Amino acid sequence: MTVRAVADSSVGRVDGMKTLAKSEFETLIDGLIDDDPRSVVGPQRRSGQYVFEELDSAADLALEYDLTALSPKKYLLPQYEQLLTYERTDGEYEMHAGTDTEGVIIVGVHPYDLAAIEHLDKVHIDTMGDEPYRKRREDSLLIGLTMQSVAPESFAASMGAATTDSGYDLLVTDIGDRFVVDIGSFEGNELLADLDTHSASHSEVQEVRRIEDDLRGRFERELQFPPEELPTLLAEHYDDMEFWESYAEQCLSCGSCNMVCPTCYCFQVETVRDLGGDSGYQQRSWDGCLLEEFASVAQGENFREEVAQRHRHRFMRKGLYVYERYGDVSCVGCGRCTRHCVADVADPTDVYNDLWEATNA
Amino acid sequence: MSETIDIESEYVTRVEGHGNIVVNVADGEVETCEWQVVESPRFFESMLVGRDWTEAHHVTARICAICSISHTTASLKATEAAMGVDLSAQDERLRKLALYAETLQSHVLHLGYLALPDLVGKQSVLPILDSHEAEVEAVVRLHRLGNDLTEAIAGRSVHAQRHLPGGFSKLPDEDELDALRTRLESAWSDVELVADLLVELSDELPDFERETEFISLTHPDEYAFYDGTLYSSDTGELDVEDYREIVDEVVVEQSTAKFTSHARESYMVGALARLNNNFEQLGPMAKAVADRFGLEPGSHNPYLNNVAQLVEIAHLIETSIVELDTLLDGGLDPQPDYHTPDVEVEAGTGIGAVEVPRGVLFHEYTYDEDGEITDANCVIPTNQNHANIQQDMEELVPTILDRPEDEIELTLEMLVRAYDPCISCSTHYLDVEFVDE
Amino acid sequence: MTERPRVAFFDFTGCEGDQLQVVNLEERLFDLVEVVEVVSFREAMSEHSDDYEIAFIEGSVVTAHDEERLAGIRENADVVVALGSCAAFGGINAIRNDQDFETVTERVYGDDADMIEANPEARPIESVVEVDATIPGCPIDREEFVQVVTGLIRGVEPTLPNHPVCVECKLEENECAFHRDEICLGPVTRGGCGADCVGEGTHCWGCRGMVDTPSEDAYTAVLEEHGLDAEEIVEQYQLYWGWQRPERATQEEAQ
Amino acid sequence: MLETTETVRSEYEPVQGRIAWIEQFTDQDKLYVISLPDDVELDHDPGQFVELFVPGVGEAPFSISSSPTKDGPLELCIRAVGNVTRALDSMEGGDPLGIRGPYGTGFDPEALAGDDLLFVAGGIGLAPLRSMINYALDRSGEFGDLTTLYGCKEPAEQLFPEELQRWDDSEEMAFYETVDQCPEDQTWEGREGVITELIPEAEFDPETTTALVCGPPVMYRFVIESLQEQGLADDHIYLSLERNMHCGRGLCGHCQINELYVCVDGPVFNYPEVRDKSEAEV
Ligand SMILES: Cc1cc2nc3c(=O)[nH]c(=O)nc-3n(C[C@H](O)[C@H](O)[C@H](O)COP(=O)(O)OP(=O)(O)OC[C@H]3O[C@@H](n4cnc5c(N)ncnc54)[C@H](O)[C@@H]3O)c2cc1C
Ligand code: SF4
Ligand code: SF4
Ligand code: SF4
Repeated sequence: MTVRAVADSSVGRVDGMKTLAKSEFETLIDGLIDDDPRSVVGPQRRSGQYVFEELDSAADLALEYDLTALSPKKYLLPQYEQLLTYERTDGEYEMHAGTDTEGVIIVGVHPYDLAAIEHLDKVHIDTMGDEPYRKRREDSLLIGLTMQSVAPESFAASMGAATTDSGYDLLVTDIGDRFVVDIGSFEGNELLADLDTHSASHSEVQEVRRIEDDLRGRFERELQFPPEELPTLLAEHYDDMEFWESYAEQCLSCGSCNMVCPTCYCFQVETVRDLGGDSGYQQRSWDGCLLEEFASVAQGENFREEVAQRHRHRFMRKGLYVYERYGDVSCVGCGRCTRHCVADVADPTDVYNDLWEATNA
Repeated sequence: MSETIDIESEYVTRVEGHGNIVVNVADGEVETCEWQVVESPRFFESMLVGRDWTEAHHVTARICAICSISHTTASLKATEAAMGVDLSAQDERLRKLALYAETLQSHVLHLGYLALPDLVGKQSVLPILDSHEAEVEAVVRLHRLGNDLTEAIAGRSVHAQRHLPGGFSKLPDEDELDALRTRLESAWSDVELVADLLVELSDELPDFERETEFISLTHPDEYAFYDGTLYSSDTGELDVEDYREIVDEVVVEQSTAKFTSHARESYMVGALARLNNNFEQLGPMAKAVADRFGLEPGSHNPYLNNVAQLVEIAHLIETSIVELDTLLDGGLDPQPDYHTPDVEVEAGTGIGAVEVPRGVLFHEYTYDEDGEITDANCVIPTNQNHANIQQDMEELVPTILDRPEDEIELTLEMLVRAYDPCISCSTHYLDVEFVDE
Repeated sequence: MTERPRVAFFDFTGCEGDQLQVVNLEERLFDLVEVVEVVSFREAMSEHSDDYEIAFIEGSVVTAHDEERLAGIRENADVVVALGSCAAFGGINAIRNDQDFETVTERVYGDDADMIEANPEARPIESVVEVDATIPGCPIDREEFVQVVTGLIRGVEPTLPNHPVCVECKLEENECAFHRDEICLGPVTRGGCGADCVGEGTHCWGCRGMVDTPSEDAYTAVLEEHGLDAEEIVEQYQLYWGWQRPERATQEEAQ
Repeated sequence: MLETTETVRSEYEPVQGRIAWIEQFTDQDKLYVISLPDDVELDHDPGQFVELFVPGVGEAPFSISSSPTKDGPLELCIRAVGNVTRALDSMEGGDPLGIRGPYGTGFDPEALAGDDLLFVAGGIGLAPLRSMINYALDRSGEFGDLTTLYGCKEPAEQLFPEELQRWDDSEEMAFYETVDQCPEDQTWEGREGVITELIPEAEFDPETTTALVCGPPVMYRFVIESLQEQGLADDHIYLSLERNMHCGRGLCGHCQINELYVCVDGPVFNYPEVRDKSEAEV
């Protein structure tokens, strides 16, 4: 039942593409809102920013968005989640894993967020096995969207995540008066069954390609070197504490960069007790390696006491540590950390380019 | 009958500290009879000096939690008056509703949690649960209703978050308001339950009268809470601008809270004062409740303040429903999230006068051209009632000397509590001590 | 801790909003008294006993009399919990700590200022007695209170969250105050409130006190970047931290 | 992995175990003997750990102190330092709690087969090593010479006193013990001084010996230096490390040392794996 996209020739990129009228797309989404038991969410405007939120109607979709506050990760690995409930009756404990694992239909996911989810899948399903994540993910549908606007903080093109050909059930590209839809999975194909679609013409496919090519040139920020060089570059600078301290001096240790990152998945677990005393639950919630106590143990030892160590850890984790474990550089270049860092020291392109210059100057 | 009585009650008061009842009777003669307020001063008026116009309401909310919305409201009105800021009709309505909701909460708390146990002869609301479960549940429901309505508008019931000079940072959710309207409608049966019980217990209220002056706001169009001119039952309408002369604050030996006086040695503010001054403007349900107790304008028994609160509870529910209807009719005018109302900062002085649960409250600030406070004055209803409590005690004590000591003690405590001088003073922890000489 | 510990509430100088938050548990207040035995709680009852295990203390210490009373409570209680920001670190009361005390009393009491007995500074209870646990907040969060109470019953020492408000603010997807050209104390304020004030459309005022190790220099730089001058920056810090911040500075110097 | 005969449980769902009995060693340290349901098998390697859940309080990782060579209930030696551990401290025989695991990479008896083993245990660090020590004693034929060095702060902090006595008496293993110092109100006939002082004294052949080390964070650097001075090659040193853990399963991130997750790649590491990582603090 896994709906993650696979490079399957039967739904291959070119001949799998369909076009449909924008109104047909709205019909699809409204139909899902009305009929599907799962909730349907998508990017919407909320005051000065965009957020993924439950949709009342397809008309509320803000497909022109550049970057949402949080990524759709929050539907697969929620900010707060009951991991385990317990209840005591007559001296015996009933302990049950959380059951709130229903999937979600996520509409309008940009390629960099799709890439982030692919990475999370690799960790949580393929490698370590996280049941709650797996259940939600397998029960979810991802309707991707080719970016229409580019956030000034974003550098997804540098990370190879401005466009994608995997990780979605459907991927929608606005070519003016119509959408071209690429089908990424069997479930995605099913969605289109009752709609009025046509096979995309050669010129329509060309138009999608042109939009994608054009998109890659629209990023204001970039990495000055290919991301494959990152792991080596970072490894070389592990002990360059002067460098890390220069950034850490301005860092608030606030953890915002961790919280907004679509590929961060660290968490903490704490007990929430009912007032009655005999029942409660273990709650898991997002945690961040920039926070002071992240690596401290009971008798006071803190293995990353200095801000500089924590700052280094974040960048190393994105560009080196995760790569060593999973073969992925785990930054997709969305730019959220840059946007949300009040002190303006979280921008990966700043840090990585500085390191690059230090090495190659 | 005891020839010698020495009552020294030490207890904590709110707003500005501790209060004691001291009664000393030797050979049947009253030697001392004092309502002492020996407080831990908070110095809010000084704390405000130098603070920014955007913070005054945040700081003054912390004068008292039970009426924090009230302080916030008076504070904002003072700032708005000083800077000439107008409030939209919608925002004014929301301000009123939040104030009504808090007053509802406060009255229910006072009546249900604090006064009721006296009348039932219990120490707290908990044991009453056994004998009067339905009534206590009604009290809790009404209390929660007040809090939920405040929360819906202010963000939080203790120390509002959305109130700002010139408006609100965020609008309430219309569905939530609608649901609250329904709950207000169905609150009548709860009010009835409480009223039935209070009628049944009304004989327990001491029968004591002393003529005094009642001061409150009054408004031509409505039973005044949010706005109005000052009115004295002795001298008629007064100008809010002259509030300093009216409240004529003095520091007295026995008290670190200021005492006030106007036409006579003391005056009373609060639910009973409002009811006496503005009775005709009460809603029909409220009047019906008043009728059940025979409460009419010109009631001079301070113990009836509790009954006046119940009448106001009924009025607040009625009037909140009307305000909600007006608000919801056609929907709220939208405003952006994280709204910061336009305020042009200018130097000036402004007064905010508001009727709050315990009576009329004044905040007055002077701002410099940077919008920083250079001078602040807050006159709190509890302080205005201190002198009246003192006068009541002086007249009451000689008439009850023939009673057992614990009864004198209870009667005096109940008097203090009747005024609801901020929750802490009116609770039961009034350790009245009798020492035989 | 016994099965159903005896609990007392006390108030010092403050607005009593924290005790009110306990009353505002509404129906759950009746659940609370099932799990603890409340022996003293002025806001709701007249019984009082000096025999208790847990003392919840609200408000700051402002007079010599406060100090004495507090010491007495400490002697009676096994566990002393500072309830709310005034008790925990001085809170709003400490705004005046940097004002000249004579001026302070004169402003409020005029010619009669000398009749007033009070300390020149408002202080938290930890400046007088040892404190076992702290529930900060102005007012406290009801749920946090429930967790502390149920924890104490289970022998759990309440741990104060030590992450800044920004963490929860991000989780709630609020729009950052700094993006709206407002000033926010969130980056150096102790979280645990759900960034509620930002969620309600304003910014963090600092009511839960500072995190253990605030990055003060970095934060001051941020404020300067947003156009505040030195005096305005101090004023931001003074709203709730009039006692806490100088105290922290002294402690740091001592180290 | 803890498997019941029922259907597969979520990894985060513990099974209910019960404290069979408790043995108190010091003011702070106790041995908890925990029985699991009949249909549950804990199939562990020495050096692995479990996540122990005290309902209403929380969960924490603890090394399995009993040897897999020994059937019967599971043994954990736990020091009361925080909430979970203090809650345990106030529990009694018969009390229920939750267990999941075993987790992590422990010592690999097969890889160690034939080696002389030198155990270096500081304080509560004896808890994880004890599993391997007893394994080696029970299967002494599989290994070469066995030596155990144990140090604690003061006599009153000694763990497993009876067992230590047996080791001391044992022909099969050399045993050396020290206390940092002996306060005046205690008696101690043995030696005083830090554990590193035992290393030059112990007789072992650096060529054929593998050292297994566990103790407080400050201990590692000194012990390693001392072992190196005795000529032990880096890859002949194994360390069991402690870190903050919230899941025990390579996800929560708290235990990370660079790319390593202590909970899955460790807690037992061959020294070269962590040698160049400054945050490993070894
Ligand atoms: C692999 C491993 C094996 C261990 N084996 C033993 C053992 O055999 N005997 C023993 O006494 N101790 C052992 N410990 C240490 C033990 O886990 C801690 O003492 C325990 O977590 C403290 O929890 P607490 O709730 O009592 O402390 P608190 O101070 O109340 O809580 C500490 C906080 O840090 C978190 N935390 C998570 N992991 C740790 C950690 N490792 N150390 C400290 N805090 C942590 C807790 O979740 C909690 O939030 C081991 C640790 C690890 C990692
Ligand atoms: S880098 Fe920025 S967002 Fe991250 S912790 Fe530091 S100040 Fe906060
Ligand atoms: S590190 Fe920053 S840019 Fe990279 S994926 Fe995370 S939030 Fe986006
Ligand atoms: S609004 Fe305040 S608390 Fe929220 S992220 Fe911004 S600085 Fe932090």
